[in-house]
Amino acid sequence: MTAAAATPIAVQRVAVDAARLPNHAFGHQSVMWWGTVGIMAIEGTAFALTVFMYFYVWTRVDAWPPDALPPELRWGTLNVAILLASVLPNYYTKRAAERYDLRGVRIGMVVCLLFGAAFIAVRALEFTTLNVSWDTNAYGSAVYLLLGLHTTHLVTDVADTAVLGTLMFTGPLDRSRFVDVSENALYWNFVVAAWLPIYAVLYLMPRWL
Amino acid sequence: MSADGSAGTLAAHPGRDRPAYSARERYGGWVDEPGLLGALATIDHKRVGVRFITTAFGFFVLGGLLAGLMRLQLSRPDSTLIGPDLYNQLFTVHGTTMMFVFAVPIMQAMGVYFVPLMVGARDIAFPRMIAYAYWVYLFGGAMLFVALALNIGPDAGWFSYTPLAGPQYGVGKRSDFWAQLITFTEVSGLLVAVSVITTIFKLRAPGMTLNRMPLFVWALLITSFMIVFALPSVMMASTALILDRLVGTHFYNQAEGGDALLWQHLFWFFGHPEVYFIFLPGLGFVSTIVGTFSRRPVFGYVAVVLSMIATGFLSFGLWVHHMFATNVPELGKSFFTAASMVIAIPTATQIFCWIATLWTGRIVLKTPLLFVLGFFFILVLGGLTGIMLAAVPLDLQIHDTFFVVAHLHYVLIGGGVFPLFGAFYYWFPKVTGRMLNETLGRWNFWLFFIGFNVAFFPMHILGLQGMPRRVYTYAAESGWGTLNLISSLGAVLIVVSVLLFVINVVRSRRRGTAAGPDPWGASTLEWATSSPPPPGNFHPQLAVNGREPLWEPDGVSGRVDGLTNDPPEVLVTTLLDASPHHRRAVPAPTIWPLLAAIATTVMFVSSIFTPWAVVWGSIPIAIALIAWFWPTREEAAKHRKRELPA
Amino acid sequence: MTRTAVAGVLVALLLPTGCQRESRRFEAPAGAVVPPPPVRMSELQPTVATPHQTIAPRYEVNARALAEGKRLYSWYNCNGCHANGGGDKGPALMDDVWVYGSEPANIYATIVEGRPNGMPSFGGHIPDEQVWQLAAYVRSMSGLVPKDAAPSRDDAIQAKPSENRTPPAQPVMAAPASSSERSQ
Amino acid sequence: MTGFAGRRGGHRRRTTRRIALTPVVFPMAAIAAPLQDALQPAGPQAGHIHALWLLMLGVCALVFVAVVAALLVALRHAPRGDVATAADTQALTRDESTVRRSVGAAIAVSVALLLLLFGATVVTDRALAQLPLTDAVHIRLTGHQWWWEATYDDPEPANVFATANELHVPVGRPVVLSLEASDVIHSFWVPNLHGKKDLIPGRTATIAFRADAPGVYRGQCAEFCGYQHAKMALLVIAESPQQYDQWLARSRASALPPPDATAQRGQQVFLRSTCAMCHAVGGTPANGKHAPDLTHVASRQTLAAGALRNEPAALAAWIIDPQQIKPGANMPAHALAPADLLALVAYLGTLQ
Repeated sequence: MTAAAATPIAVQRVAVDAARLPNHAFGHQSVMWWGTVGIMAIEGTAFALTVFMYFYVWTRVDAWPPDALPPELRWGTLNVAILLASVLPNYYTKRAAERYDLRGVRIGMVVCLLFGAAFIAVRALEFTTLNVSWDTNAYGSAVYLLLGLHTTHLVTDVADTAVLGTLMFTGPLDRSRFVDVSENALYWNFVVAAWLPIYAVLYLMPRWL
Repeated sequence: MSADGSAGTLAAHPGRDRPAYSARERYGGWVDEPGLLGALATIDHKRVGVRFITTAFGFFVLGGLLAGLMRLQLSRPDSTLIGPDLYNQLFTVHGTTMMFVFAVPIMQAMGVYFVPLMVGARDIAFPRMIAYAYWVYLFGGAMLFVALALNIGPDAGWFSYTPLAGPQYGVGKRSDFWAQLITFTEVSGLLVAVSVITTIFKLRAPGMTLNRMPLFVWALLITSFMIVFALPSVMMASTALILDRLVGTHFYNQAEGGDALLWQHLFWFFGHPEVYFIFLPGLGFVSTIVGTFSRRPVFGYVAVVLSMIATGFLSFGLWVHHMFATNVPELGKSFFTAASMVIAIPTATQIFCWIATLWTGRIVLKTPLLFVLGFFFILVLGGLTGIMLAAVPLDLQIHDTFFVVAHLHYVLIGGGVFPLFGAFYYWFPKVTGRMLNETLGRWNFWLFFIGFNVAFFPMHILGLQGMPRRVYTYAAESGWGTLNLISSLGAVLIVVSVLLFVINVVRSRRRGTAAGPDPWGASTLEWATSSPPPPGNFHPQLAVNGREPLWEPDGVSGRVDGLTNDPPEVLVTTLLDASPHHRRAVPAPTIWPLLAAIATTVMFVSSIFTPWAVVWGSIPIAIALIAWFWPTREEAAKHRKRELPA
Repeated sequence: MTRTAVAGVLVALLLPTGCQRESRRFEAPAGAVVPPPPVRMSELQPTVATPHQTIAPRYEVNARALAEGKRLYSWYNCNGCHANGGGDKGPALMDDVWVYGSEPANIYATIVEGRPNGMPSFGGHIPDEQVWQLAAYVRSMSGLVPKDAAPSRDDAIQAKPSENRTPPAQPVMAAPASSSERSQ
Repeated sequence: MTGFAGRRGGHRRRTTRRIALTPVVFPMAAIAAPLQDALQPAGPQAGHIHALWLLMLGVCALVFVAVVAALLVALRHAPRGDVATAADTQALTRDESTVRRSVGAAIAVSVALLLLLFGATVVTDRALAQLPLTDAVHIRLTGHQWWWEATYDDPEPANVFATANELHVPVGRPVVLSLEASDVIHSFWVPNLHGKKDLIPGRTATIAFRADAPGVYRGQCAEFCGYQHAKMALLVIAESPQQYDQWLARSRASALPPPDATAQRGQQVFLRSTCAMCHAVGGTPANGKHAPDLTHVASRQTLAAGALRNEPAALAAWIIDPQQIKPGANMPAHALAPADLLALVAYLGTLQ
């Protein structure tokens, strides 16, 4: 009654009884999903622009890569393998979350975390086999920017997984936390999806162009 | 009702001598703790929104004062009042402030306050993120002016072209501060955009289908999408710039495969849409005010919406018209000319629709409408000079002259600031519960309108007479003295007018006549709650059944029951037809967004001096974010209590 | 309220560095007002009294002075003999070896008086102000000036990491090396 | 350039304070102020653009008046209401076909006018591209902070020469400038002759124009380039082919030896002080490349890229402390003894 007074126009008819509705939802119905997708759109644009910068530099020089050998394939390619493999535990975790299967989520997140750690380790090696430095020339700068940008996302998402994973073990928990797990899995898919074109640009373009 | 109004006031302005429990009882978890801590921890989109707007307006005044100094210097030839070093900092900080720290943020801030109310939501999506965005923005803007005070004010222009802003010619740390300011405003702007989009898509009142959304909400939706896709461009550009300056990368070094034009492409790919971040919300204000003050729905709702969408898309296709004087291929030029001219059509369409609305309506000539009428006069003129600038040959003559200075102020002040002032007069009663003084309002308008035209119209002629932009002085025999003097006098009028506005706000906040929930007899949902709105906005939330809910006979179809205030819950609806889908508990107020913002600021500012700050600076940020995210036991318990049985 | 607080803190943080690093001194140095002696008409170079040390720091911490020094280094063709600091006909300037002293005043004297084995005397050819700027820049080449004031990379072919990325090299005194040793 | 009177006075005062220069009275020059005005075209390129401008101005003025008129009529026509007036919600359903038709018509007219303007733009673009370039004068123009270096190309290497801040061009002959920048981005703009073209480091741009009327046309850097962006002007002097050829001949020759004792001392001062570190004078050991070539400095109308009129007091003031006149400029202040300064000024005065 007092509450009703806060909306000056008095409304008797009840249009919606929200009490019957659930207090969270998965997928594009959830607000978290839109937040995650928004961030993905922003970062996807950033990746696209960095790739644009890379090719802009390409149009400015005659030889490609300019006074440098193409990056060595092994670590980067290994990372493609690791990332593609990581999609499976990631998918499993997402499904587990949507089943509210806490045990499954715990196992899944630990596995994902291991994959993330492996990827970061290999990424560190990648930086040592680029055959160019950021201050060699504009090509080197673009390579480092592109790889650095992706590494940043990698690290943030692994950290995010770690925190969320810990919460899954320690609590306090309620079901809406499983939505966070499923969004975290979605974001990891984005990191994977972003890596494939970036790998093509960094490792294959210097050999094809 | 008045009791609730005052309860709202209490929540919106803590420290008033009223017992807090009354509000707590009514609004439960929506209410902030009293006192300073509560004020710093608040995530109420209305309190944050008011702060956002006030701060941005403060920067508007500061930026305006810098402009005043510039007009003082230029008011007579061969003036030695201000030297080139200071003058370059003045116009750079003026431009940077107005574009990055005033215009775009204040439009987003209006969205933060009004979008949830206009879509009938009880809260904004991601309220903690909004609080964080505000603090980051505040610290970033403050940093710019602290830098100016310390003679580290950026001095390479708001567009910061390389190589002038680059490592070799941008001596000292000035351009680094510029680049980091961009990063600050980026973070803030992008987070607000995501939050506004989500609010509009998922938190609309039941029954508010997409084609029933108020036009202002459409404007903010489109603007937010443009921000999401345009801001990253300047983010990458400024990152590359600071890397060039700090660690010796070569993005803009033509001798090592980089290119000065790369900067221009990246900057204007963002820079041109940015004009429309400022302009589209302005159009939203105009649609809102025209509708209310001609007592009828705006003519051609669909046409107006489609025009705004078209503007949004086209605005990404004309950045090169800022670069006609560089060697761009001929074909490209005519394409960008065409695009730059075509974008006039959607705007023209809206203007015709508004004139039609006024023509067929019953006009209420109050101050908000006055500012909109001023908008018509100024914006149309600015738009037409815009078409002139779109023509490559003509642009080659007037590009980078005072003609452009005139044009951009006609477009941005006409298209952005006049509607904004109209919106201030229109929504002030909603925010404070009191009306702004009408007489002062009319003085405010006429002084601004006359002062503006006196200040900026002569600049068209100056440009054609050959006066380039960004000159700190000019010789007497150039013959530019008289028009410059006139222009400076006009600037004085503008200053007086803005001063009147400030006085009006200060007086009316305390002594203005009480407004009541709906002083203008308007149609949108924000007028369905008390002025100022209570914490949680709507008790109960309403379901709508039409485009003009408060005008149409059965515009409000009923109320929403079953949402608790403790934990505070919002109703999440579906994307297209806004049918109820689930409840969502919004997080409790917390100090962590502020602490995270402080950590962010420390990192950004330190990274100007050492690249390693990016590494060690991110540790406190991570800690703050974890603390922000980590749920408390009571929260989790409350949520569990509200779960449906599996 | 919060803004002023933050502003206060930042001011406190930056005040020491800000002004000195950023100031641009355009006005003529004090010397110009007092009419100096007529221009010498012979190449003989009287020893100049080394000016007292206190002037030097003013240039060391000032970004524009260092940038000007960098510009003059090539305009006055110092790189003709010293290359980009690696040394060629003249000794290297980016290493830690100092034959005639690493203090600004020493460098000042070297430029103005000239040195045996080919360093010409620029006294009278380069105004005092600019000699100090050059001296400050020469020190920045071996990382002896504050990083936040030292020049960044040029918009040119990359020859060596820029001065603001050069680690400080502790000066050591050394006897003049013969040009043959140097050119290795 | 009569406007310089006051400023010249200023220099005289400063110089008398600085050095015991006995005040000299200079004859007021009878030259008219040089033109710098897009609305007074002096060649085909500026002419085409001016024509486009007139069309645009006409059409846009028309549109502006129409819209504002429509608005005013609407305000007069519509009845007044107040906030209590019941809103006309029928408008949501009512068929407002008349209004829709008139709005549609207005949009159609706007589209038509835009097409007209676009057409005119394309035509003008064509016209600009079709300037005949037979026996064009080729000049390399390099932008520096904050002055213009002009090199007159010639198949005969001996005939190539450099000058600064002043272009001489023959009336009626096309001129092709190839534009480069040595430091930051500048923009070449002489409104009476043509629109802008940017000078961008690492790129070469060209611009072609023709002066059809003799006269002095002033141009100014139009892309912000730092401290002295405001004082980076150049003069384009369009003269009859005969005068132009004479000027060419004079400019190709190197400087004459100093005629008298003062000038000789002045030359010594020039060579032994800082001047020779950056400036060149043809026929002397001075061959600095970082500052304007002074071989024929005395024949130019202005000093310091149009900042000063070229006359002894101004020159003296400039030499002693350029930072008073162009703060931030790259020329350092010179502490010269009065006698040396007078001699130097006298010597430079002989470099016709």
